[in-house]
Amino acid sequence: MLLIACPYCGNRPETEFRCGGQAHIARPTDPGALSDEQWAQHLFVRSNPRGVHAERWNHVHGCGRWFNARRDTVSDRFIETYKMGETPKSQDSNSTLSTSTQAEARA
Amino acid sequence: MLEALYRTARALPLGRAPASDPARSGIVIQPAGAEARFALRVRDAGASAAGLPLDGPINSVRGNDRRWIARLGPDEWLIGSDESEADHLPSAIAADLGERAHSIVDVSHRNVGIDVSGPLAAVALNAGCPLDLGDAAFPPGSATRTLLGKAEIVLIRHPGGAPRYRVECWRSFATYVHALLAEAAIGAGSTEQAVRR
Amino acid sequence: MRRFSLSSLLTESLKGHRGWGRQWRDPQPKPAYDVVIVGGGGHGLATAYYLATVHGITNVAVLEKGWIGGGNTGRNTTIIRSNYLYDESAALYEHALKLWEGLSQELNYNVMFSQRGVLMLAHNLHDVQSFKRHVYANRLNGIDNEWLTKEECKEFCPPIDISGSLRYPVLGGALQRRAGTARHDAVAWGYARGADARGVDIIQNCEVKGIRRDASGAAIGVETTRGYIGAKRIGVVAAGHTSTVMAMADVQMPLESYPLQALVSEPVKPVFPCVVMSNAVHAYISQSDKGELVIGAGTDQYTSYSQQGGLHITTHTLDAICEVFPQFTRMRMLRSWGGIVDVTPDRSPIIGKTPVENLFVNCGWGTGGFKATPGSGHVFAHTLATGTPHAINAPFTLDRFRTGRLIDEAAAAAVAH
Amino acid sequence: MAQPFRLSRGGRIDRTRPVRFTFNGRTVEGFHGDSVASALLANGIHLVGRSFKYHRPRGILSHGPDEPSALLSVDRGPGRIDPNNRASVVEARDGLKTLSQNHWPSLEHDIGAVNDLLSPVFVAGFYYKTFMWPRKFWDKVYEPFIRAAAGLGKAPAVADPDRYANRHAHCDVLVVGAGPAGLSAALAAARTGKRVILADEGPEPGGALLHDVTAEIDGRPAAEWLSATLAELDSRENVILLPRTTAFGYYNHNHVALAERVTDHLPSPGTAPRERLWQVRAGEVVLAGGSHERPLVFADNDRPGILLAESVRVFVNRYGVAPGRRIVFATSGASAYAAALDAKAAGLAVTLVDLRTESECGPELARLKAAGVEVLTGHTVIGAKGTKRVTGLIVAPVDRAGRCGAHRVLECDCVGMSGGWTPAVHLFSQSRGKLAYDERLDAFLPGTSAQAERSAGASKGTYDLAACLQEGFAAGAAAAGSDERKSFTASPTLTGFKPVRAMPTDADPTKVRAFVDFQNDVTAKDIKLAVREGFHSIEHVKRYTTTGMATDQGKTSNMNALGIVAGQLDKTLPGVGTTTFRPPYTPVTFGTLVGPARHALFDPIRTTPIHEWAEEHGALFENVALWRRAWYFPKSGEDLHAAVARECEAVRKGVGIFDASTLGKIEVVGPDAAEFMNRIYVNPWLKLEVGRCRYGLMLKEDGYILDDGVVARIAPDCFHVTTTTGGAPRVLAHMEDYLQTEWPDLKVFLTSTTEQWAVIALQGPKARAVIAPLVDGIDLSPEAFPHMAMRQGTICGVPTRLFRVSFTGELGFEINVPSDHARAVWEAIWEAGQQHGITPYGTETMHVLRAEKGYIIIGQETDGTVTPDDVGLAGMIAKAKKDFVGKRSLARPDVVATGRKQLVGLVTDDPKLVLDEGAQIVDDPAQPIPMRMLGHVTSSYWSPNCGRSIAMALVADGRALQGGPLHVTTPEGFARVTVVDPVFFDPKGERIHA
Repeated sequence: MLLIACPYCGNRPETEFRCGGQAHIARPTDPGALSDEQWAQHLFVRSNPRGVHAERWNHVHGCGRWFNARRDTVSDRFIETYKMGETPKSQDSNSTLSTSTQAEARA
Repeated sequence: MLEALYRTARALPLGRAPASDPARSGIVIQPAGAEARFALRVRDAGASAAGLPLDGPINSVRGNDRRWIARLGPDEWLIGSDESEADHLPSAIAADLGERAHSIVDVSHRNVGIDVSGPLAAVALNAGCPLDLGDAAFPPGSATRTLLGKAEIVLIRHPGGAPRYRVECWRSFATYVHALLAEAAIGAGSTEQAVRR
Repeated sequence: MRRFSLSSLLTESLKGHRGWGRQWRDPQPKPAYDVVIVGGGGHGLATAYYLATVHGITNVAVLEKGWIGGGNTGRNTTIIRSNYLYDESAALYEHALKLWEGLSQELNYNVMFSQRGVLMLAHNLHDVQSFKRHVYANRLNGIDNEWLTKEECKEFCPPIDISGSLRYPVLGGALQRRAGTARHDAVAWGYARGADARGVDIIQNCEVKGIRRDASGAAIGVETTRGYIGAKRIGVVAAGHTSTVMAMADVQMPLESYPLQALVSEPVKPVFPCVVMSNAVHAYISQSDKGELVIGAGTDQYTSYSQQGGLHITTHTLDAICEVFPQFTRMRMLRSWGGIVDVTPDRSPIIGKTPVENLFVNCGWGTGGFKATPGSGHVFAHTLATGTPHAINAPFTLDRFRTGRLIDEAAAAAVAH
Repeated sequence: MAQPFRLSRGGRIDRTRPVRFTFNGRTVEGFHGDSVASALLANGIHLVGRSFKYHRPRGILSHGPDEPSALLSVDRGPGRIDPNNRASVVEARDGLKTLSQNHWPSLEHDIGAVNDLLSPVFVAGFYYKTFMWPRKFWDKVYEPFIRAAAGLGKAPAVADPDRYANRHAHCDVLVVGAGPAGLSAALAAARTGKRVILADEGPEPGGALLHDVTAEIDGRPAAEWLSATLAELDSRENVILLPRTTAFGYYNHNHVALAERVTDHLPSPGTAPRERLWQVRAGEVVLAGGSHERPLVFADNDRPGILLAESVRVFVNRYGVAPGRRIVFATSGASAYAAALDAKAAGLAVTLVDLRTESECGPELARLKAAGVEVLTGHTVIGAKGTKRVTGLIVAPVDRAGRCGAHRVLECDCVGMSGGWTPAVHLFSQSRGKLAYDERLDAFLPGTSAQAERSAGASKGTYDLAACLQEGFAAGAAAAGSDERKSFTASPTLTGFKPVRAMPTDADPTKVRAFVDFQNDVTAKDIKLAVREGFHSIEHVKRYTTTGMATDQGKTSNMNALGIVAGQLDKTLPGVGTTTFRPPYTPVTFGTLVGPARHALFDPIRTTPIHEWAEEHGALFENVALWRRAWYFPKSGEDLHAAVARECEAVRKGVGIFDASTLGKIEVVGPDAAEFMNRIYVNPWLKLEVGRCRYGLMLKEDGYILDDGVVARIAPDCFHVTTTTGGAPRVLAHMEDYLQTEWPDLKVFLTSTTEQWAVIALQGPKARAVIAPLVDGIDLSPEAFPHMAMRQGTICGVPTRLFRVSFTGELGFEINVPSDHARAVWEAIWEAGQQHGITPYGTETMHVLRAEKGYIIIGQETDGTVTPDDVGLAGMIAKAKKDFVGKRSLARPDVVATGRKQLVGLVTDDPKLVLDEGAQIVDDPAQPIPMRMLGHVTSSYWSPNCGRSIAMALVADGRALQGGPLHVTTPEGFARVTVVDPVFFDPKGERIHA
């Protein structure tokens, strides 16, 4: 069970949250203007990276807020969580492979 | 006759069960009586409304047993009060909030309260609640939405030294939550025996 | 290939089993192959096997970054069935099931395919309707699947509690008698041995790091930890790692990779005669030949490449198992593990061409890939050999997400009133 | 004589408290503090089980959780029988019944032992090579035979009367293992005032200190240090000390799972839970789980009476039991000398055989010789004598090249063997830490950490007592954020060993059966065979031979197996790889993991305020999501069919009352509420008047129907939204997601009011007459209160939102009242309705009535792949809206293509035939299989009001097939049907406006 730092409530157990998949996929302002290909891209195609992943979480059994997180999908370590509309502080590129361990991060 | 019924005879799902200590371990579980509750939502709330503070930190509760306000999120509060306040409180809040967009919804009948107290109350709650209920992480005056087993609850720790908690859940989950707490009390009692050998 | 048989086994037993050779070679990669298959799991190895046996294409390499069968092939709960609702899925899984029925003999390797039956329990009226829909559809597709009353369920699988005192009482079930389980590792090894004997190079500890393309954009080979390997055609069969491999050819996939956990109990004497699946409480269970109860459930909620999930998934799975089988609370969990499953938006696989010339993909099997292994390999071999899909995998295109022709078995079983 | 092998003194057992239990029916006497294993040994019982595959006689190998062989069924009373308990960890207590396993007819005489004779055939992986002919025999003959032979004990057959508990806990420092390193760590951490949990799997904390009777710490006996340390920990409020508690799983983000055995050791469990799962979220973890001793691999090393050397020491020192009178220790390292010294001191005859040459030995050699023990250095073990009990050990001198000299048989009744030590890195590995091979210690040690943890003591390869204490203290302090260090003095520990994979032998290697995995009967020969066959990865070897896959998960066997593979391949150990350790460390009961989540606590049973009334009036219930809803109300003698027919007619002819409280409700409030509704639903909302209702339909972004429900506009900025019962949480989440993440600019707030409002549906021509006397403040006349209107007033003095809506096609009201008043209002209506023949009805009748009108049910007519047009609701889509959720997907090529399945009605040729829901539809039943299926029946009922069966179906291009014949599957074959409009009753819809 992950420990997730809700930007509003602090560290909370994963069971209080619902994961909403890849973050920063804005709904097109005019879906009707998109080709089928572009619409399918928006709806279905996901980066699914092995490494740092920006994803959405909802603290559904807590404050109810949606927020974004950057997590390493290899170590499952969270690098950062941030409120909707904010930009992340961490600057690793999305393709970066694993990061420092929790133990190193603590040091 | 019918008017009288409205005022006095709320049929609470747990009845008006007396306090119980199922494991005789000092954990007292008591369904709360009929209360009024409101879900308040407002952005940029300001300092207070109808005398209720809106500037407390998220996950804190202010007030007393007769009138409390728990901030559950950045723009969300759960307000509890004596039933006698039920009629005028929403309008008083609305008046104070003025033009600010907000929502006050009566959820008095949606929510059911269960009070849990006693030295091992936190141990019993931790049978189903995954939060750190230690004094540092969840001091008196804390309040949050969380889980108890497979039910969502709002957990409030009343101000004051003695461990007193209020568990609020939705009406149809009350039987489950109450039963889980009773089961947990049995388990919690034996914990301390085991620890103390 | 040294043939396996009782007589060869007895002969060897007199000689201390010194005569058995390697079941597959450990070759150095050649500079180029007709077909390179990325991923040495069951599906990839089966693909190679059928390329060799059906299409006569033996200049084939299977590249595996670890050890063959070490991914989802060796981590699943080995359930095999074909009682799917939609024609497209039913055809695919039935094709596989028919191949399973002769697989041990075909491969000369006992994969222990055990047709002990898969019973899906109905716990509410919606389940009943949904299962009957399956039963009727299967009948018209020539696939065995029958509706059992709860009493018949109990007779078929005595450990089931049909007393009605359960939180979700058993109302009946759908039984596919030809369904069952197999020995997962043996499937990988059997295909590897069969493919190897026909000239396929199975290259372990060889990780693909890049896909080389020519000026036209067509794929022409792979960069690996053991050097560059040219290929006329490349088939990516990398399960949870498909997105990563396809990204090397700049193809983004409609896939997400999730941890999927499973567990076994300590071995006990035969107590559980079949496979039982329960969607309402969400768990499935069978007993292996060794005597372990094999138990699985759903994925964790977040994508991960860690092959590790949360304890709460395990506890919820066991909650469900012990609700239907309350006598098992004193059994013990012996081992748990996780796989990485690649899931498409409609939870059906993608088998076929990609936007990149000469690059083909077979992925998106989600939580149900093991059962399809022979069929998947068979139709993918056809696709790689001919450049066009087999009739059975033709509907499972990447393009369906654009056109909206989804094949969504799970949505068809959606619960709501 | 009772307990003939009990030593006259020593041990931590309480000789004043005898206990009696049975083993295979025979009474065994021991003392309080005994394990079942020690009590059996005290009585000279060594043969306690049969092995998995060859049914070889097996005894007790170990004193701890790594025991692979001595597995017993334990019977604690009715329903409390469970298999595969390690005799070494079950505490002896009065009344216990223990049974050996995996034999027939008896432990002494086991027919299955014939397998041992066939062992030349039954080698690793033999089953992959045979049992293939004839094909049919696999299911019918071979597999049943294999299954019957496999397995160990018998699964419990009846439900378990014990309860299980769960506890989430948080601490700053979790210490795993209460041996010297763990105790020292806990002490250091506790003194900082941080919250500490110290868990140990044994009944008594202390680890090796419990049997290292000669050790001294800081100048006093180790036992004194132990009791002082425990006293200090016990006195601290900030410390939770958990004996009998195994840390079995190390999950993400320092989530560590512990299994506490609470009552199994007690004579009577009372009401307390049997076991408790501790889910600990720790700031830091100190792993001090010790190490496991390796057996030596030589011929017949599995004979009863052959134990691990340290286990012999434990039985002698901690339990006061002699595992034999004449003990031969066989070793390649120093620690067995300590065991030999203690056995000698206990008055037992001792010989020691060491593979190492004299020059390879340390000070232990001189010490043992000085004690008068014969030591044979430079000797190998060729094999063991005896079958059900070891009677002698065959040894021989061996030179550097591995050549063996003359054999000598050392007669004995017990062997203590030691092939060195393996640190218990299981939890470290589970935490995803990277292991590093240490050649000097011949072990994988914790390398790079992945989580906030550190190891100390033997689990890190530190075997010296003083070093363990120091390392533990430093680890505990550091974990608590302190840099305090402490130095200890202690008697030096005898450490160091020479790694040996299989003992050198001059025997024919094809005949030697030297066991590596004792439980799964995997021999060195099997491992070599696997390597010859090309299984070179250790994972392949494990899977092919099953080594390390038994209930001990390879604790005693893994390093030996790895070493043999490395030797065969001429690789280093890390070159072959090590396996990744997975939870659990030792087996954990399902009950522990389930905790209290059984029966009513498995999933909440949600009921409405009317539930008890329905129960009192004979309702039967169905499960819908977590809810339990009244299904139908049979009168005496009625079945479902009769009851529903009666209920259906009652509604159409008079009035019916139905509990619709489970419908989801959401209060949508804010100045932008109408705009929000416009974006979420396919319908238009801006112009809906206050006090009016509209049936709304919402899609997922993929264009498929998500949910539906009636929505009332309460105020310009307030909507009362209803959803389906099962869809309520989903719809609220869907709305919140869009509101927060896509349209944060909209000023809208959502509040679930599902349970604030109970809903009493009153349906039928007499509905108005029933409520008229009860309602105040609302003009109920059709003109003032038309269909699809909502009014607020009171009913029975209770405030209500009164909806004039209908899911039956009749005049109807849905009376929303605050839940705590619902039953009173319901009963008042019930009373008032008596004169009108009011009839309660359940969900089944609700389904029939709406089907008569062709109304869809989400999840029945729709299934997640259905668009509004598919169910004939395209007309609801607001044409003027540029966008709403799901709109774009409705324009995809395959969504607008012909051939999609469309909602139609079906009537059977035989009006009495009720089709199966889920039945498939074809145009030509004579076509060959596989048939082309056109669709399926979504709803099907006997309609008493139509006097015939009716059905709804989704059929490819079905609307164009109106009037045409189709064929529908039945259990026996096919039934002919005609396609009709799906409105079967009152097609003009006049009744609803009454």
